[in-house]
Amino acid sequence: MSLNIKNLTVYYQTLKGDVQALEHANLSIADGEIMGLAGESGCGKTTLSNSLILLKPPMKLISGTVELDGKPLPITDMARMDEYRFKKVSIIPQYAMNAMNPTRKIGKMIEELLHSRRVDYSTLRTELTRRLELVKLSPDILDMYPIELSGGMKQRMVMVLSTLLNPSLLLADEVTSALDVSSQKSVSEMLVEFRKREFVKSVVVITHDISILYQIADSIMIMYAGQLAEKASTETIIHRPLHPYTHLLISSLPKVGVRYAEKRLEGIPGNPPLLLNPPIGCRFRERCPMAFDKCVEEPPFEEIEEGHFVACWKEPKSYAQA
Amino acid sequence: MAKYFRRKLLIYLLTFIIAVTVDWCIPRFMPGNPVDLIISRAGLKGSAVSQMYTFYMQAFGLDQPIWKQYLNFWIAIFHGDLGTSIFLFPSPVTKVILGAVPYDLALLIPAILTSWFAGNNFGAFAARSKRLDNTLLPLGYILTGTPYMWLGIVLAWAFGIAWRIFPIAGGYSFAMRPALTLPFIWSLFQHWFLPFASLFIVQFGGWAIGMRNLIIYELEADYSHYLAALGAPKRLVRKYAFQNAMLPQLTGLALQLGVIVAGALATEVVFSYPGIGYLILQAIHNEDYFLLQGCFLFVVIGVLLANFIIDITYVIVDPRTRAGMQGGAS
Amino acid sequence: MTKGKKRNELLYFAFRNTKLKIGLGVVLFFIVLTFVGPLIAKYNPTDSVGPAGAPPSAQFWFGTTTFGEDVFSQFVHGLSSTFLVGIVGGGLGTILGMTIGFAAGYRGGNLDEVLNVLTNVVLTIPVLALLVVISAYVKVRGVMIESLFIGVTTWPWAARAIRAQTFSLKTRDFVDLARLSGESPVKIIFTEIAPNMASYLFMTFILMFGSAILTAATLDFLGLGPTQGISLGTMMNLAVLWSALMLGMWWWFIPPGIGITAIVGGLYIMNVGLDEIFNPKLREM
Amino acid sequence: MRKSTFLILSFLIVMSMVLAACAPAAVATPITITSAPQVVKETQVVTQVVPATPAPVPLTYARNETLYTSGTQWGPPSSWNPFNGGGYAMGTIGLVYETLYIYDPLADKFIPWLAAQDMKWVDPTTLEIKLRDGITWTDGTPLTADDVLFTYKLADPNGDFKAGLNFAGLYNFLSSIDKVDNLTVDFKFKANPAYQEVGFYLWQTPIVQAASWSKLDVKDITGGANENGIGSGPYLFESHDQDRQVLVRNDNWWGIKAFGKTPGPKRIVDIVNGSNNVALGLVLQGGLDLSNNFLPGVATLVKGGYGVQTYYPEAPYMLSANVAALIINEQIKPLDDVNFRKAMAYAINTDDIVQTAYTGIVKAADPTGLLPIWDKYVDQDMVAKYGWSYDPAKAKQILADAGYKDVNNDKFVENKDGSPIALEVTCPSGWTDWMASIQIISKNAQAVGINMTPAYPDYGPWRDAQLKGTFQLSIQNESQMSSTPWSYYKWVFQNPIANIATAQYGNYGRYDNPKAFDLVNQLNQVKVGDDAAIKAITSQLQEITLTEYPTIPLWYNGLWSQVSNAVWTNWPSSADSANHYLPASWRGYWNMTGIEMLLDLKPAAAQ
Repeated sequence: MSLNIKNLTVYYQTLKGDVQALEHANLSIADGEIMGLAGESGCGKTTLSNSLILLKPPMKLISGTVELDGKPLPITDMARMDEYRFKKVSIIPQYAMNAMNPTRKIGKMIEELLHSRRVDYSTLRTELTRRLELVKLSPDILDMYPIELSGGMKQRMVMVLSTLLNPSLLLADEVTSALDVSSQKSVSEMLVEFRKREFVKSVVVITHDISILYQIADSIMIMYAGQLAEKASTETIIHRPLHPYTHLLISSLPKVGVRYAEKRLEGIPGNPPLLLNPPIGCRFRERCPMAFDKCVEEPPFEEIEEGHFVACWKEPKSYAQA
Repeated sequence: MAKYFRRKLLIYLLTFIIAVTVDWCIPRFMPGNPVDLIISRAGLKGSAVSQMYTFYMQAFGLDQPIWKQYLNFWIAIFHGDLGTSIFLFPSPVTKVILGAVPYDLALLIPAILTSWFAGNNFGAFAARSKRLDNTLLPLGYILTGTPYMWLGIVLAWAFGIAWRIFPIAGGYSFAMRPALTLPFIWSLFQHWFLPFASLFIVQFGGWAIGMRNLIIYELEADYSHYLAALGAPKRLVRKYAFQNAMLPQLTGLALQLGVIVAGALATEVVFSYPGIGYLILQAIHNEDYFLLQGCFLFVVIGVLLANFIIDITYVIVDPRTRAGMQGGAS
Repeated sequence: MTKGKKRNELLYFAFRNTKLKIGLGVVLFFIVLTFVGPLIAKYNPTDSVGPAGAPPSAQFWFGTTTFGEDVFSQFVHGLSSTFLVGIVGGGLGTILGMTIGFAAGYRGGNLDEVLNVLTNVVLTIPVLALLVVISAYVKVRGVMIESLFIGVTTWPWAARAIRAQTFSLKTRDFVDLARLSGESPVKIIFTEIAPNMASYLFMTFILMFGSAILTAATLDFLGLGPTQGISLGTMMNLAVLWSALMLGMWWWFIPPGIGITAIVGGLYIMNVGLDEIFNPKLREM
Repeated sequence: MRKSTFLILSFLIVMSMVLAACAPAAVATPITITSAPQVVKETQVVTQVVPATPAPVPLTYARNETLYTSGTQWGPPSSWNPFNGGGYAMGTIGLVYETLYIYDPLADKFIPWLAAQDMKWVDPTTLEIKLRDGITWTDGTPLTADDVLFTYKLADPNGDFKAGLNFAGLYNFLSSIDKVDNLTVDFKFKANPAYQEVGFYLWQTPIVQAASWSKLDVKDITGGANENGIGSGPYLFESHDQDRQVLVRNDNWWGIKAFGKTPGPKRIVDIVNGSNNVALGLVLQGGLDLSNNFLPGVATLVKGGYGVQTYYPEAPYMLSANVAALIINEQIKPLDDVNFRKAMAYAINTDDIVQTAYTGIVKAADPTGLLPIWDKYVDQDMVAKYGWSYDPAKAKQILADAGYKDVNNDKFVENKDGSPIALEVTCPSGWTDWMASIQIISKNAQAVGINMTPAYPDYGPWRDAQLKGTFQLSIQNESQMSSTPWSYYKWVFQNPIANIATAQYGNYGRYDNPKAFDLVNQLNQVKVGDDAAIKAITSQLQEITLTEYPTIPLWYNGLWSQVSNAVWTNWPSSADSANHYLPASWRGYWNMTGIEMLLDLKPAAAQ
């Protein structure tokens, strides 16, 4: 197992109280697995990804442990965690367009970054060039400023940079959302290529665009309001979802492969609960057509069949057939 | 980049033209005739009055049609001729000003640069933690709110009168002749220090606050988060944030120049420092519109030049302007 | 989140922001003093009512001037012209800056080009030098005239800032919507754009307010302030002309300077507090 | 990065310091050259006595050889032309250029200076001036009758130069100036010359060197800077900068032999005034020996152990230099009414002005307006009969009797025709003592029912209103101490009144009284020293001023002077044992005994 998350609960501390952004997450990702992480805005996707790499105030770890490659990841210890960042865990942030220092030449920035991580830039230089060519970037851009690059180029540059030290885990947060359709495709294909070439071991692709996941992800995990709802192989999630929310989410897609714009689920009345003071039990309860008494208790995220995890009290099969 | 400079030059040119025009109006639309004032100051009597009146009207070209006077003014400016001072009759205005300018430069350049650098570094330092931010920065706010001349007088009183550490008037010791000797330079320094300090202190506060605010924004910028996520040490993140925050501070410097010059003028008055500020005040009190005109023009040219230098510096340090993407924004 | 909730949240943070509390506290204190001061000050500020140059005492709280005038009375009366300059000068500067900033930012194109050049030109001319020249023309100056001068020479800074904000706001959906529904540009600016940068405009005003006070103080100090009436700046000017500090009459010279420093410093601190309230990113600091 | 920034910064700072260092040095270079001939000449003289190497100009002046003065220059020294009356550098007349006589106002005495003897009228229209023998210009050439002749002819409206200088008025009654011999000049006048005015010019006109000045163009004579001028006096221009001017003693000065006295200070450094506040600071620091600034806290300084001395050890501390009067525009209602002016005179509490606005360092003026030096001309009977003093009740009575009543119950009286009165009394903005004074005046006036408010325009408009006659009420003090009360009455009754040209002083209110004008002319024709005649005429003039109130004299502005005994002693003072000179470095005052003060200055014993 590459990544093993146990009972991870992370809150945001605000002056009004804790925002319960991630509750009791249990999750494993296998070596070489590309896992898609999907859900509405504010469902905790980014919180999950951030807690794995940059857990800092106002985020606060309430409980849980994370293991990477069999060793515990000191996610709360900013200083010790630095050793793992970039080298073991890396991220392609949501804001990749602005992720590079605007006033530094890209190559210079990489050099300074590597130097600060005590990595020798000169030995990596050839590999960097090779990878740039792989993503169809000329090595000349190392002498350019970020502003001279197009959006897609910046995205690919950040991809190369983030994976330069061959991390075990790559968190790719909305890597495609800012791009046009053709760039989206090539960027997502590159992710697969990176895994193939073992630049990265496993990848978490965070998106609200399930169609992308359908193309590249081995498995998909659906989150709702800070709770894990369902995880299964891509095929299973798309065709045989078990959780009512997954079901509604998938069925609301106009058509697989067509871009899914960020919007609230229209088919389900109501809004996701405010996480400042969320309802106890299943957080989807109030909007769930199948909800019943038991849902006031929090459903466990259980493996129903091999590789298929669901957090729902309802008899899975009956729902699937319903 | 060419577009950027074209725009800049256009603005400078326009500013200069407008400033010169305003300047030209100064003696011409003031109540009273400047030539009357010269004659009255020279203490002339009787028939000599009308004689001299005609003479000076011609000398200043005030007997010509307005449009021609305006044209002549432009020609004169390019010959460095700003007329004759009334209050310091018969000194040419240019000569009077050139005598004062070195003192202004000696005061302004170090005060602007040191306060800018020190203030920025201090602001960046204070932005490090909430505790520093809450303990050190209020000082900055108090300093920026302090009127220059008030601080100057307090300093003059404390260091000049009460403790007698520094002299309070003049450009160098009244017992000295200028020479490139150590005691003389020391004397220059002693006389320069308090005016410099009062300018420095007030500006220091302003830059510190500006930097503090900017650096907090920069530390929250995406690139800072990305660097942190990649495990870059705080030092590197801060360095980048600081360097990037310097850019708006550079623009800020250009914007502040006028205010700083104003502060310097007031400070010079307080310390009887023989710069242009003192001349301007005397020119006003003595109705010396030609001198006022000259001082104003000099200040405008100085500020324009400084702005231009800042613009060039900006292009050098900020790749975005060089990349030609920011053309009109500044 | 609805607007009401947002407002509550702002208030919530406002009540917890020490900087805002301190800054506002200081400024309010002086505002109250401006109104209450003349009631508790026992003397006419320009009347000779006591011994010359008396130190602070129970009778003369801030002592007296060389002419036996009550410094406290002068101080509280001076405050009102100081605030007047701030409100009128800073207000006028903000309004001019808004007008030009909105017009340039919203209309764009040639109008923007022209206004931008104008802004930069006025920005480059040293304001104080200009003010000094203008002031020298006017025979008898009052606080209003002074404020007016300050207002019409200090707007460019605000105009630039507001233009940039308008630029970024005008491409937003809600502005597009308003435009599509055929509303007039003026209406769009005042109903759609301005409210969305209200906090920004307010902070701009506060900064202009503070700088107007400082500018006025400098002018007053140089003897180019109001030829009638009293302000904190003219108090300083008189105290210097009569060598108050040199002769040990610190009570005459120190209070007006502290007053200005406290008001302007208070305004600036308040502004940083407001910034933190309106800008969630900064709240964490 | 940080390091290089620091380096650049330090470089820039050092550069700008050097820049500042170079600039004054550059200014000073020509000055070094100008004083060079002097140094050479000095050695020529000195070598005869002691074989010594030429003394280079020291870089630092020894404190015990240097006199620091202040109070004259308000801007960088710019003119060394003695004919630039309002703007020549400190000491140009008196220390560098000299006059035929100097005048001692305290003793009312003309002291022969370049002239060898007292004024000698060989007949009623011929004045003969004999020069001292052995006077040389600083270039070594002798000062002769030719120079005197040349100087006075400069102003001749029919002469070669027609330079309209101060003393051009002389030609109203001068018929010719003749050289009798190398040291004697005869001034020949038409009938009934104005003796008073002639006397006035004799101690005010600087004698310049014919050889060098005759080469000048007329515009350079009146308006040239004359930077390296050749004088005859006890001091030479040495150097100047933005904030100072340095004079060095002329060790070949004729007076050293003639008077047996050498001026004490080797150098005089005159410091340009920044402000009175800075001047006071310098006094407190011990950096000024003679401050002719108006320093408000004089009592504190004199009594507070600062080692500061004034002419009088007690109030009013200062000698009186000029009279500050309320000038009145007689062309407008109700100021054209003598009774209204009279009421104002009684309404004003001059003592309050003296005590409050001046903290007692000035004296209230005599109702005649004649300065204390002219006390002997004051007709005490006249003053007893017509003189006024602060009496608000009487002021009200006068107004009521004259028909000024409060018609509309606004507590202020209206004009006789019922129209409201709103008067404005002005002084320049920033002239704080006067500002305080006119506040008091307005309050006094309001207290008796005259609606008067103070206003403080800038100097220019304020002055303009006087020249154009558009002001209402104002304070003026132009009429200075001089050798003749004629100068005061000339100021009060300036005639013609229709057009007061820029360069003419006085009667801004356009007070029209042919009798007074005639008396002023008669006064001018009285012989210098004929006190009885002066008294007879001024008595009539006093009657006019005391009954007609063309101006209302209020107080005497002081001859501000603060001296320090730390380095130099034997300053003039009112003490019986001391010298009674005018302790002033102002323009026009060195030749009123200021120079004698310098001759008697002694280094402090401790030095």
